[in-house]
Amino acid sequence: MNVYADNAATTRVSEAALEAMLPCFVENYGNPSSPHHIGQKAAQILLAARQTMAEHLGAEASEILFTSGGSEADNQAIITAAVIGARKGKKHIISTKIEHHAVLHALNKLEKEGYEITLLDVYEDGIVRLSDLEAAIRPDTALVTIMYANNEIGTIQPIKEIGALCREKGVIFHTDAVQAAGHLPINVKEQNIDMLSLSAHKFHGPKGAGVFFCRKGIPITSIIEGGAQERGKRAGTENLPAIVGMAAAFKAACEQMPDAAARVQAMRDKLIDGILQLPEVILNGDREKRLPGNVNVSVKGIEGESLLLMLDQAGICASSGSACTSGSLDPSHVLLAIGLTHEVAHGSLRLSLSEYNNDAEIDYILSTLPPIVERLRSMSPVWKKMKEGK
Amino acid sequence: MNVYADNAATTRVSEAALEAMLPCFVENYGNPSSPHHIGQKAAQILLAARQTMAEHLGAEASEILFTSGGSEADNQAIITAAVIGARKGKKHIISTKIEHHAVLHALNKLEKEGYEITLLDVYEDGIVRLSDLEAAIRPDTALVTIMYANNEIGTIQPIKEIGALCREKGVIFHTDAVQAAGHLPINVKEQNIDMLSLSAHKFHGPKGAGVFFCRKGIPITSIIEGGAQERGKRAGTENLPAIVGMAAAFKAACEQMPDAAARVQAMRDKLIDGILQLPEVILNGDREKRLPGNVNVSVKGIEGESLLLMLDQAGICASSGSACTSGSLDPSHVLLAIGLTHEVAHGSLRLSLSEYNNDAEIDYILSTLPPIVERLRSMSPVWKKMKEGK
Amino acid sequence: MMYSEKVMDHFTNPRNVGEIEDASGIGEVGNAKCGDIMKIFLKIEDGIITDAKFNTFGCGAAIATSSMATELIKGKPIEEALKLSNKAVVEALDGLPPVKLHCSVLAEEGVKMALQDYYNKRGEEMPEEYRPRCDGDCSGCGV
Amino acid sequence: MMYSEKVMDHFTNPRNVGEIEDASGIGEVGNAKCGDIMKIFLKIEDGIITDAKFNTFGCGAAIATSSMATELIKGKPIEEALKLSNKAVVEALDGLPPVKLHCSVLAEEGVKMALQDYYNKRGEEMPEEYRPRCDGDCSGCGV
Ligand SMILES: Cc1ncc(COP(=O)(O)O)c(C=O)c1O
Ligand SMILES: Cc1ncc(COP(=O)(O)O)c(C=O)c1O
Repeated sequence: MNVYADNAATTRVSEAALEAMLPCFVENYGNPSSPHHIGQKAAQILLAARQTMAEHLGAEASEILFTSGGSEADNQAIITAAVIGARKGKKHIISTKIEHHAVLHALNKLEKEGYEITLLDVYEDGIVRLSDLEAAIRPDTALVTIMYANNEIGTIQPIKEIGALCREKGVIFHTDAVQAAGHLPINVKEQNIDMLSLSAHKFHGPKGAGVFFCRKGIPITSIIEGGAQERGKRAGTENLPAIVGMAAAFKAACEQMPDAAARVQAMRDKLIDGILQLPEVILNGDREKRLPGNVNVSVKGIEGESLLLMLDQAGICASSGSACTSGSLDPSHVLLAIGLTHEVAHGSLRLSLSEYNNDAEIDYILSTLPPIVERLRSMSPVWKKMKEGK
Repeated sequence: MNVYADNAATTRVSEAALEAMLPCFVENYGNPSSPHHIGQKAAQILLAARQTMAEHLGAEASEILFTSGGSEADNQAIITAAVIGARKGKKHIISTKIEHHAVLHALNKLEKEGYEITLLDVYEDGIVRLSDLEAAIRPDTALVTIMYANNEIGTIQPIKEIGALCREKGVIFHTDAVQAAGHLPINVKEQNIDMLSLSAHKFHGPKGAGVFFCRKGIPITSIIEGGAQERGKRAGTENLPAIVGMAAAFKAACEQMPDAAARVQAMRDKLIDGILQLPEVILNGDREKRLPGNVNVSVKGIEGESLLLMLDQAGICASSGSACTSGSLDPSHVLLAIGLTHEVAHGSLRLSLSEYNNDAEIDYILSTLPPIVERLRSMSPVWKKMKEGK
Repeated sequence: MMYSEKVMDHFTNPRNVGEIEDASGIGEVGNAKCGDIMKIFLKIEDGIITDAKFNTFGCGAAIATSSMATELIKGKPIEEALKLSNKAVVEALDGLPPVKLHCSVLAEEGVKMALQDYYNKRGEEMPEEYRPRCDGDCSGCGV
Repeated sequence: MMYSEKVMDHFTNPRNVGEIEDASGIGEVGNAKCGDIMKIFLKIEDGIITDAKFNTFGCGAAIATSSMATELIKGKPIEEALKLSNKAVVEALDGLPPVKLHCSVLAEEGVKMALQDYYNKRGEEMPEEYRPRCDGDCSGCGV
């Protein structure tokens, strides 16, 4: 049996998205900037996609900027806020310890340029405390950027409350909603969001398209200069097929969300309960405030990559916060941030589900995992020490 | 009859490219960074695409950076060279007056940051003079960026000689080869190119993929920070389908180039000869040193947009350097750079052909154009003044 | 940039193209530098615009607004023609893309120039409030 | 990161997993912090390594290199085991991804640690040039 349980990394493109894309390759292949009928057809399609995205975000079409993906959107949001801040002498930015590298590395770069960065703690449950945020906001705070849902441990932050607090304090609030979009409800107005990033390939849309939502009135800084596409704020011929695929996938995801989320969450809970039957396995991240599809556990005494490889040989695609899968020595900064020791963090396993998974697959994972864990533990000196220590 | 003669704006995706892409949406949809088999299959496909691009550019796979398109590649090349230059106190950049906005606007931004920009003249024929370049290079020149072929008037620059001169002077040489790639031979080694940009959708590849070639040894600056994709120099989940489509299209374009170029060039010449039969029409850009598919003429006494609209109503998709198609008051900077008056520049018409065009289409254009020109001239006060002036 | 059907109709089949030999007033606005020149010819009899024609070098919107503006004033008394606003032209065309609004201003100004010429020829004063403002330099116009 | 077939074979069916009760020498290298710990057990009789076993906590490459390293020295005289290099382990596995080379170093060091333990137990001096260099702090190792 083959089970794809790595939907937080990327997803299969849905039939609906692909169908929407196909005409854009060979029929409506025009450049939306061209004034002739083939170009104008493309411009119409582009506008419709923009409206679809706006509608399902509670935004206006003019507030939607199309990018090549989530990383670009995160970078542009952060640079935009940094430039605005610098003009007012505000060079302090608040974020969290568990952001995606697209945010953290963009912040690192700003730090080198003289910005001061405060990374909030997320405690054992992986959730930011509003009181911490309130305490961290200063008169020179230019931006608060806090992700909606975490890509590794799936924890969901209190976005609406964070947004309200930022608004009260007059600070721009950006949220990296790459993992949330299509999986959790989003309404930028109701949730007090000034800027938001999302990426199509995380909700069964295609790779190569993302959105940078920026509330009107906030002057955007380009990171790609050139033509007048995207109101002059993002140059480059628009990736129409991917944008159209994104809109189709997002629409479907938003419309089916109540049902799909319930179904996925039921699978998730069954999986968590099953895995926690194993001895010395802990769930990472809050059990309730987590993405419907996210399971992240640490299997003590074994190392994540070898666990992944054995699952893979059994046909199960999963992920790990182990250093070994990233090629660096340190395990995931997210797992360390919630207080795991290096040793335990190395043994983490992420199974991320989507509506494309089914119960039979969950059963298969639950029957496949225990013997693998047992086998790896049986050859693990760490496990032996743990057992002797007891 | 419908004739798409706007291939310099964008092209239809080839069957070969589309076929190569399709499996990446629903089958090989993995994230190349994932260690499981679906991810590693994607990683293999990505590597193969990188090797294909490298091979047909005379580069090494490790020198190929995938971007979202030509604009991003241009921006990254220029920023990369600017950062290297700044470290050595070199803040002078040489380019030409006829570069694409992706280059010119990136240079504008640097100018605001204290760099000095020299834009070389291109004379009436639209070609840079080596002696001008030699005279412009200074000890503090950090970069020479000169496009391989122009997007409006199709003129081809002496890239190899420019590269040799830059190498002799120890200056980094970047070429925007967005219009050249797939249409003119490229070999970065033989042509002494340090950095090069290209964009897939200009040679029947898909939108959303481009290449930033950067000779090894030149330290690259990221403009999108985040994950470790593309050796840490371009973050964001790779747009695998588009990259694969680009590689397939580029391979085909390079392999078929001798034949295709001859065929396209024959159509181009027939079109130029035919159009020049009309009174008071001039060819813009050198007749010989021009892209095989580029026709750019100024039809005196009429304005480009209305010409385009009427051609469009007859099914012919073309382009113009008229201000009206861009929404600004000034006509194309390229046409002004080759010495056209505003008035004449406004009446420009670009027909850009590809191997998808055929002789019947050329005949159709040649029979459709004259009555439209006559009609517009008959209602043009400018034309009447011209005729009276004679 | 998408034109309405009305604009496309007036562009494709422009009304009133041509010149009037013995025009009562002729107005020319715009310049070739910025890409639009309109020349409006009016025939005025007993205070009524009995004929209006135009010649235009310019984009689709320039041709369509010329066509619509001449249509709107043909057969009308001078007083009404004086009040022709670019807004009325735009509305009659079911709108124009924002970047093309200057064409409608040009059409309004063209008609006013022609009326100014008519007043001048007759040695009369054109009512102050309706005098054209176009100085021929499009970049100064702001629209 | 792609493993060779050999690596996958030694990962999937690792040779010599286990412990040796009355081992002549035991070596442990790496630490849990950096994600790899190898424990090598050697049985040495008459200067010949008659048995070698390992326990490993670590990635696929760590398990495969442990397996291959023990295979390479089993049945060999001490002198040969002393000369075991990480390069030999990598070659025997048909290569390792660059980011995994440190695993092969760990395997070499693990064997040397076990031999050191053997020399120590016998009150003998281990030849200087073959002494392990691993200090247990992976970040200091540089590979
Ligand atoms: C010469 C040139 N450079 C750069 C670009 C930008 O490429 P893209 O639109 O794919 O970003 C284009 C095309 O628009 C071009 O013609
Ligand atoms: C939370 C989060 N932010 C940003 C990104 C970056 O998105 P992309 O890879 O589409 O650029 C990802 C996914 O990789 C993510 O999970």
